[in-house]
Amino acid sequence: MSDSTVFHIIGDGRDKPDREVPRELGEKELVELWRALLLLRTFDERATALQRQGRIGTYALYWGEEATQAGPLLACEDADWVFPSYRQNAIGILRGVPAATVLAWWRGYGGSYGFWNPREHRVAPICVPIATHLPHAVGLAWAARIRGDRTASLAWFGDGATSEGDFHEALNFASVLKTATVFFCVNNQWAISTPLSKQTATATIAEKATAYAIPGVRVDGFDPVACWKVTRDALERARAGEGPTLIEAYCYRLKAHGTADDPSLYRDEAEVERWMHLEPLGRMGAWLHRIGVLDPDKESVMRAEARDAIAAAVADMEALAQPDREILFDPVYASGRPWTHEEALAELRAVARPPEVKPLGPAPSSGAGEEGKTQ
Amino acid sequence: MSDSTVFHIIGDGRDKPDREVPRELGEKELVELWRALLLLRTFDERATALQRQGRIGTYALYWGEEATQAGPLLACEDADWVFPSYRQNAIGILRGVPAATVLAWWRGYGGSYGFWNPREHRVAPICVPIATHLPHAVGLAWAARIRGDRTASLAWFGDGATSEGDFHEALNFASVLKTATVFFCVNNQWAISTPLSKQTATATIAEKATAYAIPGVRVDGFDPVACWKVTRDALERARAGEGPTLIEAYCYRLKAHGTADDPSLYRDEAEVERWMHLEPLGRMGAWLHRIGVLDPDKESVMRAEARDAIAAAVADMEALAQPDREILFDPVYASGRPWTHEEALAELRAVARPPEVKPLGPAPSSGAGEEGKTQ
Amino acid sequence: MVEALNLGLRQAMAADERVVVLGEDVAKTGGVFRVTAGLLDEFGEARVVDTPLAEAGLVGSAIGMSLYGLLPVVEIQFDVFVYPGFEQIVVHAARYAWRTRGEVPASIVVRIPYGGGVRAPELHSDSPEALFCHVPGLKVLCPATPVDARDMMLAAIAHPDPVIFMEPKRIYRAGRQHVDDQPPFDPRTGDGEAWGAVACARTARAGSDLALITYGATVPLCLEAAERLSSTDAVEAAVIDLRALYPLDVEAITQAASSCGRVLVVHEAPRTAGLGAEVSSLVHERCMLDLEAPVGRVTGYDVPFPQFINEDDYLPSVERIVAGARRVLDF
Amino acid sequence: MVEALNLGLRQAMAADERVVVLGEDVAKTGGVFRVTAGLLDEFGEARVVDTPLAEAGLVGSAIGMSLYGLLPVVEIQFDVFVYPGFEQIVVHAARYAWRTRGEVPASIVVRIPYGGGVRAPELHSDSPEALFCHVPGLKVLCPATPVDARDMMLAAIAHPDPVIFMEPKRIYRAGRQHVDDQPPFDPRTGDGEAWGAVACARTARAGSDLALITYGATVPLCLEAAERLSSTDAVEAAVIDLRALYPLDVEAITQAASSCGRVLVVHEAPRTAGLGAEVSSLVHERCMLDLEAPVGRVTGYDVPFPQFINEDDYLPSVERIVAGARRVLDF
Ligand SMILES: Cc1ncc(C[n+]2csc(CCOP(=O)(O)OP(=O)(O)O)c2C)c(N)n1
Ligand SMILES: Cc1ncc(C[n+]2csc(CCOP(=O)(O)OP(=O)(O)O)c2C)c(N)n1
Ligand SMILES: [Mg+2]
Ligand SMILES: [Mg+2]
Repeated sequence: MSDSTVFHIIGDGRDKPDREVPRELGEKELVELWRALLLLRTFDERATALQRQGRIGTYALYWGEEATQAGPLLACEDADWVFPSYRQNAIGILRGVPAATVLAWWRGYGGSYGFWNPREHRVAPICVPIATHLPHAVGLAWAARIRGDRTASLAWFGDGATSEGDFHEALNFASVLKTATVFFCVNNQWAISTPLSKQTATATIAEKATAYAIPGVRVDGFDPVACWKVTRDALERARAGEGPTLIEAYCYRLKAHGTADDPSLYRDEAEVERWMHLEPLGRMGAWLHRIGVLDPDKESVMRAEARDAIAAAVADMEALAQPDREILFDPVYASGRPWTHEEALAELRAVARPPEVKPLGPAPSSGAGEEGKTQ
Repeated sequence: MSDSTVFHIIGDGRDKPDREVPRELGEKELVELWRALLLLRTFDERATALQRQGRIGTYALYWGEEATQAGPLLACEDADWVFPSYRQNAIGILRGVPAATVLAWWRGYGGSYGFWNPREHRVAPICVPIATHLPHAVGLAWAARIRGDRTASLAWFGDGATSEGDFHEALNFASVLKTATVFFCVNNQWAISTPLSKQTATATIAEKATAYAIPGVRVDGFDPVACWKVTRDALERARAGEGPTLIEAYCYRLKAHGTADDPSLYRDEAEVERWMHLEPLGRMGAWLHRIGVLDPDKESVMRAEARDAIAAAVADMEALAQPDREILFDPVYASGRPWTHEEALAELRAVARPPEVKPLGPAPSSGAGEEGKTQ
Repeated sequence: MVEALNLGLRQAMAADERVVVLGEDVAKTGGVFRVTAGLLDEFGEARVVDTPLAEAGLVGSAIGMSLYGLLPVVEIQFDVFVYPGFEQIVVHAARYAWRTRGEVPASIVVRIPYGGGVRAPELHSDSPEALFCHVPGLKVLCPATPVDARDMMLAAIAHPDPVIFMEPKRIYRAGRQHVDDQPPFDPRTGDGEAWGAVACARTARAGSDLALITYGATVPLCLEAAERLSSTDAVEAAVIDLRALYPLDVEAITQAASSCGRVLVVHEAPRTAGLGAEVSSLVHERCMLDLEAPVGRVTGYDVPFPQFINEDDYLPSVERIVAGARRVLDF
Repeated sequence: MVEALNLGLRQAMAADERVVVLGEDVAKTGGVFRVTAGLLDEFGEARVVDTPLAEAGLVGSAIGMSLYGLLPVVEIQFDVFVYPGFEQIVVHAARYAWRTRGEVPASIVVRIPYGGGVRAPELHSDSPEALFCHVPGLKVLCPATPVDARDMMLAAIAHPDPVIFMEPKRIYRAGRQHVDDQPPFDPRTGDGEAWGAVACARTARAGSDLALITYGATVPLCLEAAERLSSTDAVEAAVIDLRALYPLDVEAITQAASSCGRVLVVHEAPRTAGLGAEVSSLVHERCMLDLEAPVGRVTGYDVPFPQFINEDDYLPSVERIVAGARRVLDF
């Protein structure tokens, strides 16, 4: 598990010692970072519970990957754009996207209920088709360069995503055009049931950077401070016009792929246990206590704040009425409804509305149920 | 031009000395190799002339790249499959595909006139969409492994092809599954008007092999013997179950991209001159004379044989009648014609046949002419 | 239907060792829908393979395998994820026979669990079948019952041409039906016969007043709508399950249209340039004089498949089908 | 037409610095068809870029650029080569507005030189337009004259939604026509107005006996066929140039159909599930009672585009159009 090529700062209480904290991170920043972890964790646990209760649909949990999300996000400038996959589905809440909006997305809401305006938050919509958002991150940073702005872009994706052609095309474009893009790969060593060894012949993801003559960096994906640091360095490099960086956040998927997934079918839960102690919230929390930045009172206050924030979001989500069915047509085109939509609306209005959809599980006519849903 | 990382055997008469000939290559094999070069060269020059005379359509010449074709092909066992791109369009003639069939393809003939049965020659159809044939080569070798055969596969592609997602997906599949596949990249440093520097940020193509944990080999693409040798080594490795190899044949595109292309629009012909002396036919010929394997008489006999063979092929091609128009439907489906084809045939037969198509240039109604054709 | 598909795969693999199964998560877990469950244990990891996550590589390798003589069955995990492999299907699989004088078709089956109605997250519910029907060189099948699912799977694998096998995930677990253990024909040799038996339309319900022409997940809905029309409107609607989407069973379509004089086509995919348009055109071209009303279409709307809380507003429902039928009947 | 397209691009780039041109070989050489010739010199290498050889990366980066507020125009070198970028177009470009509450559409133009008739090598002659018309979220345009080519280019670039711009390469250099130097509207603000002016059908020839409905490269052929019918059959055929393939101009289509009573749809793409099927369905659904014959279709056959020595056997010809028209007239 320990690997000298993997950069870390927070010790693991075993063979990894604590390392020096980056200058730029004062107490305030460290607390903010932990607050972000806490918020993401609280969201994830709540969302997972909501799914079990049938109050949202299939959910892609990220429990244990918070460091790979909060670290890079806080390392970005506010003007930088981030491109999440389904796994970073809640990243927007660190950029002002209402948590209720993200929950609504999982509850099956679209339009202004489940989507946001990316320009408002510099957060792209959650990307479901693997690796297909990477070229978007490249194009955005490329455009910023054309406009003479210092804006950079960051895209998250998994180890499995590195097998897709879009991963390759995006990194190649970025390296040739020297776009200010950070490719942040969360190597949790699993793509649903497919282990890293069946995904790539390389020992690491970072070494794939060689194919693009860009730096490949390995970082402890359970260490939020280390994730912050390598991302900040990559962004500085990018802004200096030196081009993109591929970051491999080495970690392990501690939970199921999604609520529809049963890992016992394909992996040994004992292996999971070997990684569990690295879980970032506890790890950074203990460290913050160690270095005297956090104390029990402060922690419980922060935990309460996070709980309340997410509880309020859940309430907001549940307060949402089922969207009017005409939402189907609004807005497919920014330029307004073509006649095909007007006609469709007439057909739609001519029949009574079907009974309200409950997020829980399968549709009446269906049997597909919870399994058979990835993200 | 000279680069120590680029493997060569035949000296260039300047800074590259002659190196020792591989054991496996006796006089007979060397003569066979040169004969193959000569046949390919003769075909290419003849085809280019035919296009100028309007006797075939747009043609993708490969003048100067014969070493990257004959070398690897002769390094293969007869049972190995090869997957050419349009650039290796005539490779089949070294495997028993009639040269007239290849010429007919360029003349716009399909069916049994312009295509062949790949299983008969272990030569896949000419692939036009860049890099899309690479996964086929992987699947073929994979299938051979499943069947317990020692059959390997070899695919040719260009430097530009390395930017496509299919290149990446194919190399990744091959490396994970350890298929017996040789990826032979002809780095002629141009993709139509796009120079290598705008295609990739790496200095070489070979180093991209790192992303798949497979060997990347650089070879002098103007040296047929060196191309033979590195391919043979890669094939042995592949058969031993050690997986694929990426070979970069470093050379230079000495002619236009195709007969529709005008390089003066984008490159300095002076640069071309600097590479011209490496042209493989002359280079290997001089070397064979140097080492006493070839003499003027033998050479002129061989040249005459090649000329006659291609002349006969041209005659065969020109003897071809325009295929019956019903060839359109034969055979789209191996299982026979669906009713849609029967009905289409009725419509087709109901009108007089349009005037015969002459390969030369544009259709009457068109003006697109020769330009605007790649392969 | 999942069990029936699984049975078809098992019977094909048992009968012919050239059959291999490839896809993302098909081996160890047996696929996210469990269609390939148990195959790994029964046939081993050489023939049932979890591949890297790349659809072009997946379909492309299958084409290469078929070149060598294997019969690969590829699973696309969900409809939308077929698009990265689209080029390999429409350029290569569709044209291999044509580019090899008909001697070396790409004998692959591409399984695509498709469509909505299962409360899936965004981008898991497309119905892309019409795209494949527009591309010459492909065959497209779509079962609506467990028995057809098994028989079609066997037929598709035995068939020499590339088959796009659309699996309506909404009825994956609906409509239980006994599927007997004996394959209906010898999977190794059954091609023509087997194909003929399933690559044709099926009359799912007889009727003489109106023909409901559909396929896949909307077949049960049309049957329900037909019952409703029978009881409330005293109209007997025939329900034609197309089963083969390319080539379409034009005889069955025109026969039903001519005998009923009124036709409604139903599918889940968007309307414009969907299969409904093709069926409608075929009927008008051939049966104009027998028609008492223009062919109607009840389809998905021309919008992206919605988030699931609104999917029932998008999907053709029994109500929409009945309403569409009445428009045709009242013309 | 090439010069007109080039003029449209130049005028759009001069008027709005957000407009950028990306593609394979578009800058230094000005594209294999020279549509982008001179743009590099005039607007510099930041705005006119030769990209690496990868269509998904190309279309995908353009989408990212539009997110940031640029207006990218992407060139696909030839029809068949759009397929590797298909996923980016149908999943992302088509759905960006929908996934961002309509606030951030993918404002890109994807130029696709398409179709046959230019004696091109294998796999350079597809007509994929129907595939894009079946995907909600895209707009599809296709000019048939130089003036339309210029005006549509300006309109497409000004339009907020993603536009698939089909360029009929067969008439790239045919049908010379004067295109005046003044843009017909202010390229920066002309959206609605400009769009309305070109995203509607055009009556290329008036006639009352039969409506020939077509687009792109088959427009001149239909005009020729109409002249032939006029002189030999004393039949006056209207020729409707659709120009907008999605959304179709249903008023113009139904108006022509109702007034003529007979309709023939003509296109080069394969027949099944092509645009002809959609036009035919629309006409029958709306004008059944005005029709004296079923709508006819003269299209490419359901086969891969042939090698060029046989392409004239495949392509709709004046003869085939006239024959098809007579079938409709003699019904
Ligand atoms: C193009 C595409 N193919 C298949 C899928 C189905 N799918 C969803 S998640 C997943 C595994 C992704 O693994 P990885 O990239 O490692 O990300 P992780 O889930 O581990 O975060 C797959 C195959 C998809 N979403 N998109
Ligand atoms: C998918 C695809 N995109 C674009 C093209 C058009 N095209 C034909 S050849 C070519 C350049 C290929 O360069 P390279 O891979 O270096 O091979 P070379 O021509 O130098 O042998 C391009 C862009 C194509 N054939 N296929
Ligand atoms: Mg993973
Ligand atoms: Mg090249």
